[in-house]
Amino acid sequence: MKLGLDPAVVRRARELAARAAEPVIEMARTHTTVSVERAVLRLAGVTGADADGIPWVNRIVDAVRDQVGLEHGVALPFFASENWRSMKFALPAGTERDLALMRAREAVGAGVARIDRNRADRDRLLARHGDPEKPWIYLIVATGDIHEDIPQAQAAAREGADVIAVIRSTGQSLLDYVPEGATRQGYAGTYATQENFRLMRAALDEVSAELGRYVRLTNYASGLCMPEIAALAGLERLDMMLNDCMYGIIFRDINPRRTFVDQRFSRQIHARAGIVINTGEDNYLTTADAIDAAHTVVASQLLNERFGHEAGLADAQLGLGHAFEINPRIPDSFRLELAHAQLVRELFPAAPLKYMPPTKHMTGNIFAGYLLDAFFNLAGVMTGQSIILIGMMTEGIHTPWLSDRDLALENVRYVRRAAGDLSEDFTPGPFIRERAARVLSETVDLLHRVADDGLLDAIADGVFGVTRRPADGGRGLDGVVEKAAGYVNPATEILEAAP
Amino acid sequence: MKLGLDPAVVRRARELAARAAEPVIEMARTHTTVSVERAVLRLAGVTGADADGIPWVNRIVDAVRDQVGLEHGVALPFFASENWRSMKFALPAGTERDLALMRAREAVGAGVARIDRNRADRDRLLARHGDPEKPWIYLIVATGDIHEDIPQAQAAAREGADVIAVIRSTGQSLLDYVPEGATRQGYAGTYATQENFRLMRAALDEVSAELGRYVRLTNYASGLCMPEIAALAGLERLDMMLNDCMYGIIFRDINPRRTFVDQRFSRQIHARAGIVINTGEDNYLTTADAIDAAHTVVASQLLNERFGHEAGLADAQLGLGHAFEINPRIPDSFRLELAHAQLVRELFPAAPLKYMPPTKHMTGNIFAGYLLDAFFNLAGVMTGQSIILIGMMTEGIHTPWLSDRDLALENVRYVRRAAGDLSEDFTPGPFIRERAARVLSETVDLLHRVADDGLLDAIADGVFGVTRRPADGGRGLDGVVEKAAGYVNPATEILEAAP
Amino acid sequence: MTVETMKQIIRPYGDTTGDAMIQVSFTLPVPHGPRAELAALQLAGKMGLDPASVVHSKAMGPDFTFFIVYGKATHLIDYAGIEAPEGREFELLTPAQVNAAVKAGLGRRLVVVGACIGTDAHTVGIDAILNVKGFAGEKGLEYYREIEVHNLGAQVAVPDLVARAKAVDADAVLVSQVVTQKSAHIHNTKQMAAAFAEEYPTSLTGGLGRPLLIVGGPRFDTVTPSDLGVDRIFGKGTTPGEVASYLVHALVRE
Amino acid sequence: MTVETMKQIIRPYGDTTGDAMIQVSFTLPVPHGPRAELAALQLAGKMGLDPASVVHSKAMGPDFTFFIVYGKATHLIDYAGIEAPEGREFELLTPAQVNAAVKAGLGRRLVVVGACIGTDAHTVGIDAILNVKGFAGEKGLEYYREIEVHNLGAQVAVPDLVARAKAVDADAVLVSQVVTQKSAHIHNTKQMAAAFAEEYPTSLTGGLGRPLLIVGGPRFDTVTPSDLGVDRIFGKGTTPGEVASYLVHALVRE
Ligand code: B12
Ligand code: B12
Ligand SMILES: Cc1ncc(COP(=O)(O)O)c(C=O)c1O
Ligand SMILES: Cc1ncc(COP(=O)(O)O)c(C=O)c1O
Repeated sequence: MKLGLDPAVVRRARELAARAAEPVIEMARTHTTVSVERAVLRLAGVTGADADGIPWVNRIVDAVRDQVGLEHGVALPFFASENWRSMKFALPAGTERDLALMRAREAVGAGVARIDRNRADRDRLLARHGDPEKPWIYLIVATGDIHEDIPQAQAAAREGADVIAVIRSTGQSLLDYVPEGATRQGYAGTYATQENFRLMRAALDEVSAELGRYVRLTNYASGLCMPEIAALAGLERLDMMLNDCMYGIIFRDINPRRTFVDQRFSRQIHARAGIVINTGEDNYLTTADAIDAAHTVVASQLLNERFGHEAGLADAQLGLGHAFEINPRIPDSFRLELAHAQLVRELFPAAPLKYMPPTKHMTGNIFAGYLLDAFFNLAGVMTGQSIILIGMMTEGIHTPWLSDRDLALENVRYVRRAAGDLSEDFTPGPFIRERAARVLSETVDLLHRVADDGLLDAIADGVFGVTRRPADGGRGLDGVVEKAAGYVNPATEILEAAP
Repeated sequence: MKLGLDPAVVRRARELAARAAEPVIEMARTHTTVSVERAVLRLAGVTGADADGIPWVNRIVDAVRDQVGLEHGVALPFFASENWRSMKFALPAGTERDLALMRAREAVGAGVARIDRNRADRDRLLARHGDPEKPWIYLIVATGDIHEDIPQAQAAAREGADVIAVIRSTGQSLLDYVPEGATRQGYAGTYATQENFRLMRAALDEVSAELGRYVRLTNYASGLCMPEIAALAGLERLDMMLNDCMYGIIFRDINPRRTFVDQRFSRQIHARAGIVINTGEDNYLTTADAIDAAHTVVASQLLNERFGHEAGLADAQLGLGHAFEINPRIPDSFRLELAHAQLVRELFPAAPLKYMPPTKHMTGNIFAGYLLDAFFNLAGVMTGQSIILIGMMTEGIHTPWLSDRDLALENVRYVRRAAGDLSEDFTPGPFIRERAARVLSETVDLLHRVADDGLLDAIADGVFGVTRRPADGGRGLDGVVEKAAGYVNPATEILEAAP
Repeated sequence: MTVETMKQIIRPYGDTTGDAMIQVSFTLPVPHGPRAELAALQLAGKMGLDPASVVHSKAMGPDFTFFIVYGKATHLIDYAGIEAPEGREFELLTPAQVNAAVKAGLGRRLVVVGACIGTDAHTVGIDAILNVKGFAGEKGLEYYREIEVHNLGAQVAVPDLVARAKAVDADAVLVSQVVTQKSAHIHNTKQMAAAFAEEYPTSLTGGLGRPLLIVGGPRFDTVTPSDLGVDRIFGKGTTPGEVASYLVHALVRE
Repeated sequence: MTVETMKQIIRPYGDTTGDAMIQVSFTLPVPHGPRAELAALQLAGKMGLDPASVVHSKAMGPDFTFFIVYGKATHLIDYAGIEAPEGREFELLTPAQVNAAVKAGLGRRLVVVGACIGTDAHTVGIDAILNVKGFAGEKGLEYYREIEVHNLGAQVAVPDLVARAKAVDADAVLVSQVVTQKSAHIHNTKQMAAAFAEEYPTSLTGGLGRPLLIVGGPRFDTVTPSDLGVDRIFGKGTTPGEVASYLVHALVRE
């Protein structure tokens, strides 16, 4: 604890975050969404798609919604149906209801059991192959073609990556369904599908064994299908997932209510699966200024923490995101970055923080880019970050090439080797300490306002990422349904039961 | 004083250095060399060359040596001669001697007065244009053609260089004469000539006025003509000179006695001219290992300091050299560099230390090179170095291109701007403190041995730069002459008189 | 030195006039080794580097090798033959001048519709042009009293864009494309242009029968407006004032 | 993936097979601006990059501009046609084998003279080959009982080298050249070879009438031994064992 933060101020910040989150949590408890219901079906083992490629889970949920309404959940009508392919559903009652409920619990229980097995498998593989030391090196693969991604991911792992993220195709987050099967046609990323998850996890298991080091796999539980993708991640043993309480609202114009309901359910699954979530505060700094908006990052992290805890995530699963995005032309930019990064480190000592490299101020000058990435790597090791996403010198130009990634890894390897323990010699002076204290106090002020005005209003006001998102705007609101009295969700039942 | 060095050990190191230097100083006092004598003539205003390009000073000294012997100095025979172009010389006696002595003192006095005027001019220009803040950025120009060098030097100054060094043509250090005139035909560097000095200083004066920042000029008072080049530097208002008590011995196989005599005289001139010398310890680490030989650097710095002080140099003129040359594959290499750099900084708090970039471990990988140079720049600012030679990403390939220099300056500018005051947050921990203490104690041990065995024997043993140089080997020994009782050198007289 | 720059024929400059030295890096899909180096030199040779030197090569896994090559370019550049691209084809106006011109010329507000189309969600660029906040110290088009801005935001489908443009009777449609992987920006822009052509079959050109089509983004430097079927491309560093001035030039003064 | 590498025709690889993308940087001696960018693109075009994009350009003073360009190389590399350069033309021997071969084959110690010639003072490379300490874990030639080494050090004039080689009746002369600016290494080596040719006018080749001439240094990759008039070139990373083995191959086994 190098910054000498005032514990009373820190406590106050957490109280305010809890107060701001409370009404939204209440809303999330009392509502469901089409994607939550589809996720329940996926956990219950419903897979595949119709001839047009529309997943059965979508067909079913839409039919239930039309014929029964979703306010009771999809589970009872679905499990009451003798032949769901007929797409005729009704709400069961009496013993029929009891039977359906039993079946539903059994089927979903089997899915959750598979998630539990995956978690145990992960623990076993970690024990066998070894868990890499922190900071973990996190690398992105984004060819759009799962069969090009695989060798690139394996190559990256061999070169030292501890975590592989497969970026999604642009636009997937706005699809209200999860595509099926292995895919080879994404734009600037590869579709997140159950089959792609499976293929990549298998490829990384292979390379983990080869390297004697467990290589983690990450994808995005984000966008309109956040709950379903979380379920698929649990079922296919992904290890981390990008999952934020507000990213979809701000950066994808997804409806706020939809997002808050979806994120709660998805986090309950992540909690059970032992998946580390990665939040998206780094993104704020791509639209807002990294100095002016530093406190919005911290405020959002406290909110993400609160929502995460409420959904059952342990501190060790809270990969809170932040980023090295201060304009490099600003005097003392590096020391300001150290102040921000150290502040986050000290506020969340047990969280596996995810630290993002410069993107906004990366230009076509690849040499300047390589340099800035090196200082990012240095800030990462000096402030003890947990997960370091590796910056690419070509960030301002194109999605990473094979050689960009290789050079980026050489960069981080040098920095870790040469200066890995420099934190031993890092004792923040007054400049850094004062900056950190100031960001913290601005955070408290902001959370105060948010708690008073309500989080939804703050979002509508453009507090986060300088983007205004009214509570009733954006995509997917029509997929939100208030739960009825008899609402049944066997997944939440299991997930909310004492473990 | 962050390392907590033991002052008693530091004192001991200085005592030992003085003891080791003493016999050599005595030798330098009692001997002269052909180049010292030629320097006297240059100070007295003898310029130009014969039809074959042999400088008149060489012709004269050789003739005096043949006809009279050099043990009395060149001044008396020369100023006794009515027409020196006849190249007939004799040792004057009686009133003839008095007359010659008077003329010699007058002529050399005029030369020294010009040096004094230049020093005053420099002070005036520094006051007018402004003296850049430390660390000064030191850049090399090396096209071989003074007329290509000039625009490149001006461009470098405009991009932020505070010091311009014009690298000499390979081989010049072994020439026992200084070429004449403007030259356009060097290999990997441009000849050091009086005219080239003049042209470049004028060009930099021009750009200094344009920039409102005095841009310093550096060259090499090194090699067989060290004293003469020192004189020319004083006469043409160069600001710094590479000048080492042992570099020529180790790296150019110049005879040790010759070097020690020459360096003393050249330093007396530098002292008078207000020129900052730059010593060459960095070079040791190009042949020796930077960790194993760290203490040889410090030992040599203490010797250079002692020799410098004895010759009249103030602390502020002792640009002791050291370098960032630890193998980047070694764990903790950067922290070891910090330990070494901080040690030197604390041992010589008033010296304008010159810190040299990585060269030995620079390869054809220009990205890795750019990265290593950035960490060098960072070590420089973190440990408060005074003069930072800017590393080139293409060090492993070719002499710097225009764009290499430009990119290198962007690199150092970023580091200074982003992390210039990081030393405020740098508090060496046990690892760095222990390493520094260890290097210091090894230095004391080594100086002990050198003081006991004699410096010349230590050099013969390969103590510095792992190169063995016997006291009677190497080039130029035949240019060393023991002074006779009536030896006269009007330059030393003036320079050694109380200022 | 400026005489230098008037020379007809130029070559790259390493550290001496005429040395023609340049740097290249690339990956070849072959295992590291002497044969790979020969392949790299063959490529360098075909690129006209002679002599060329592989200064760095590194295996990236068993099947790829990364190279850094330095060499002398044998090509000459005919600098005299390169015309300075005509600057802007239009005059730069202040916001007041733009407003006055629109008022005088159109007698109503000029209507623009902006969007990131396709799956592109990079709105920072289009927002820089449209939002009041603006870019590089200039206010965006929303700030102009005589311009009516409809900013549809990110990931707008082409049919939605066309419909909206029709609905508000747009004078100009401003589209941003930042993602270029697999030439997404080109495909999306062409698709957009085709949709407008279909929707306004009798139009002559932008402003004559259909809205003016403007596209912008950082990596359109390999194509021309006619390649894409649009009226104008704006690249890196565009400011709102330039766009407003162009709108006046294309829609009002003509 | 290894099927990949057997392909006949290959192209550079950015992030997809066949994308042929490469990176280039260079300086042009022209002022920064749009005209300079066109000149850069002209050069890229002549190098066969199509399309090419200037991703960075920066004024370096009033008369120069630095560029970074990315583009698609239109050239194909005939990888099948590139023969793996024959490895070493000689067998690698251990020091003991070398000693035995010299003893048996010559019946006396093999004499080598080494030097950095011209004004070159970079002795680290030749010392790595000659000094006992050696290089990369291998001992240098001084360590070989049956090799007699005369290391003349730095900045040796060619006439001195020739004289010394004659005086000690050298079997081989080992010369190092590290400075390459203005092709110093090439000039110096040729001059050296010419001097030996003159001194031994009736010699047939290295070992037959004159000492074997060996040159080494990090940047001889653009020339062949016959270009220089020497018998063998050794490049970056050469180890003493390779040189000793070659000496046996060329002087003893033949
Ligand atoms: C900010 C950013 C984001 C933000 C976007 C937030 C937002 N609301 O816009 C977030 C974090 C959400 C994001 C996400 C992604 N991004 Co992004 N992102 C960037 C980044 C860092 C900066 C882009 C930017 O804002 N530039 C500043 C603006 C002002 O510049 P500009 O867009 O060029 O606009 C100017 C001109 O071009 C022109 N202009 C632009 N549009 C228009 C339109 C008109 C009509 C006119 C007249 C002028 C005009 O005027 C503007 C002002 O001068 C770049 C990397 C970089 N350093 O460039 C990557 C980058 C653009 N992203 C990229 C990618 C791939 C993605 C992702 C797919 C995956 C990822 N890497 O995270 C996702 C998904 C996005 C999607 N679906 O489209 C790639 C694109 C690669 C390529 N060439 O195809 C880049 C280059 C990064 C990289 N190297 O991989 N990203
Ligand atoms: C060490 C060094 C010095 C030391 C030399 C000390 C010494 N006693 O050798 C000092 C500090 C004195 C020095 C001075 C200068 N140097 Co210097 N120096 C270097 C440096 C950093 C490393 C060279 C080295 O030792 N490599 C390690 C050895 C083991 O590798 P090697 O020489 O390639 O040798 C191997 C093979 O090539 C081969 N080999 C080599 N010779 C031979 C001979 C035979 C017979 C055989 C079989 C094999 C063989 O086997 C060796 C082992 O594998 C390089 C930069 C770099 N990173 O490469 C610059 C570099 C070589 N120097 C350079 C220059 C210009 C100079 C100076 C002129 C100016 C300056 N920049 O300081 C001066 C003057 C030198 C002179 N008169 O020659 C330039 C040359 C540029 C060019 N391509 O023309 C370089 C590339 C730096 C640069 N980018 O400017 N230098
Ligand atoms: C939380 C989160 N979700 C998702 C994404 C990726 O964007 P998309 O929604 O287009 O997949 C990011 C990108 O950084 C993110 O931080
Ligand atoms: C003290 C000193 N003199 C001279 C030189 C340059 O070498 P040369 O003697 O070849 O000019 C150096 C190089 O670093 C040096 O440190």
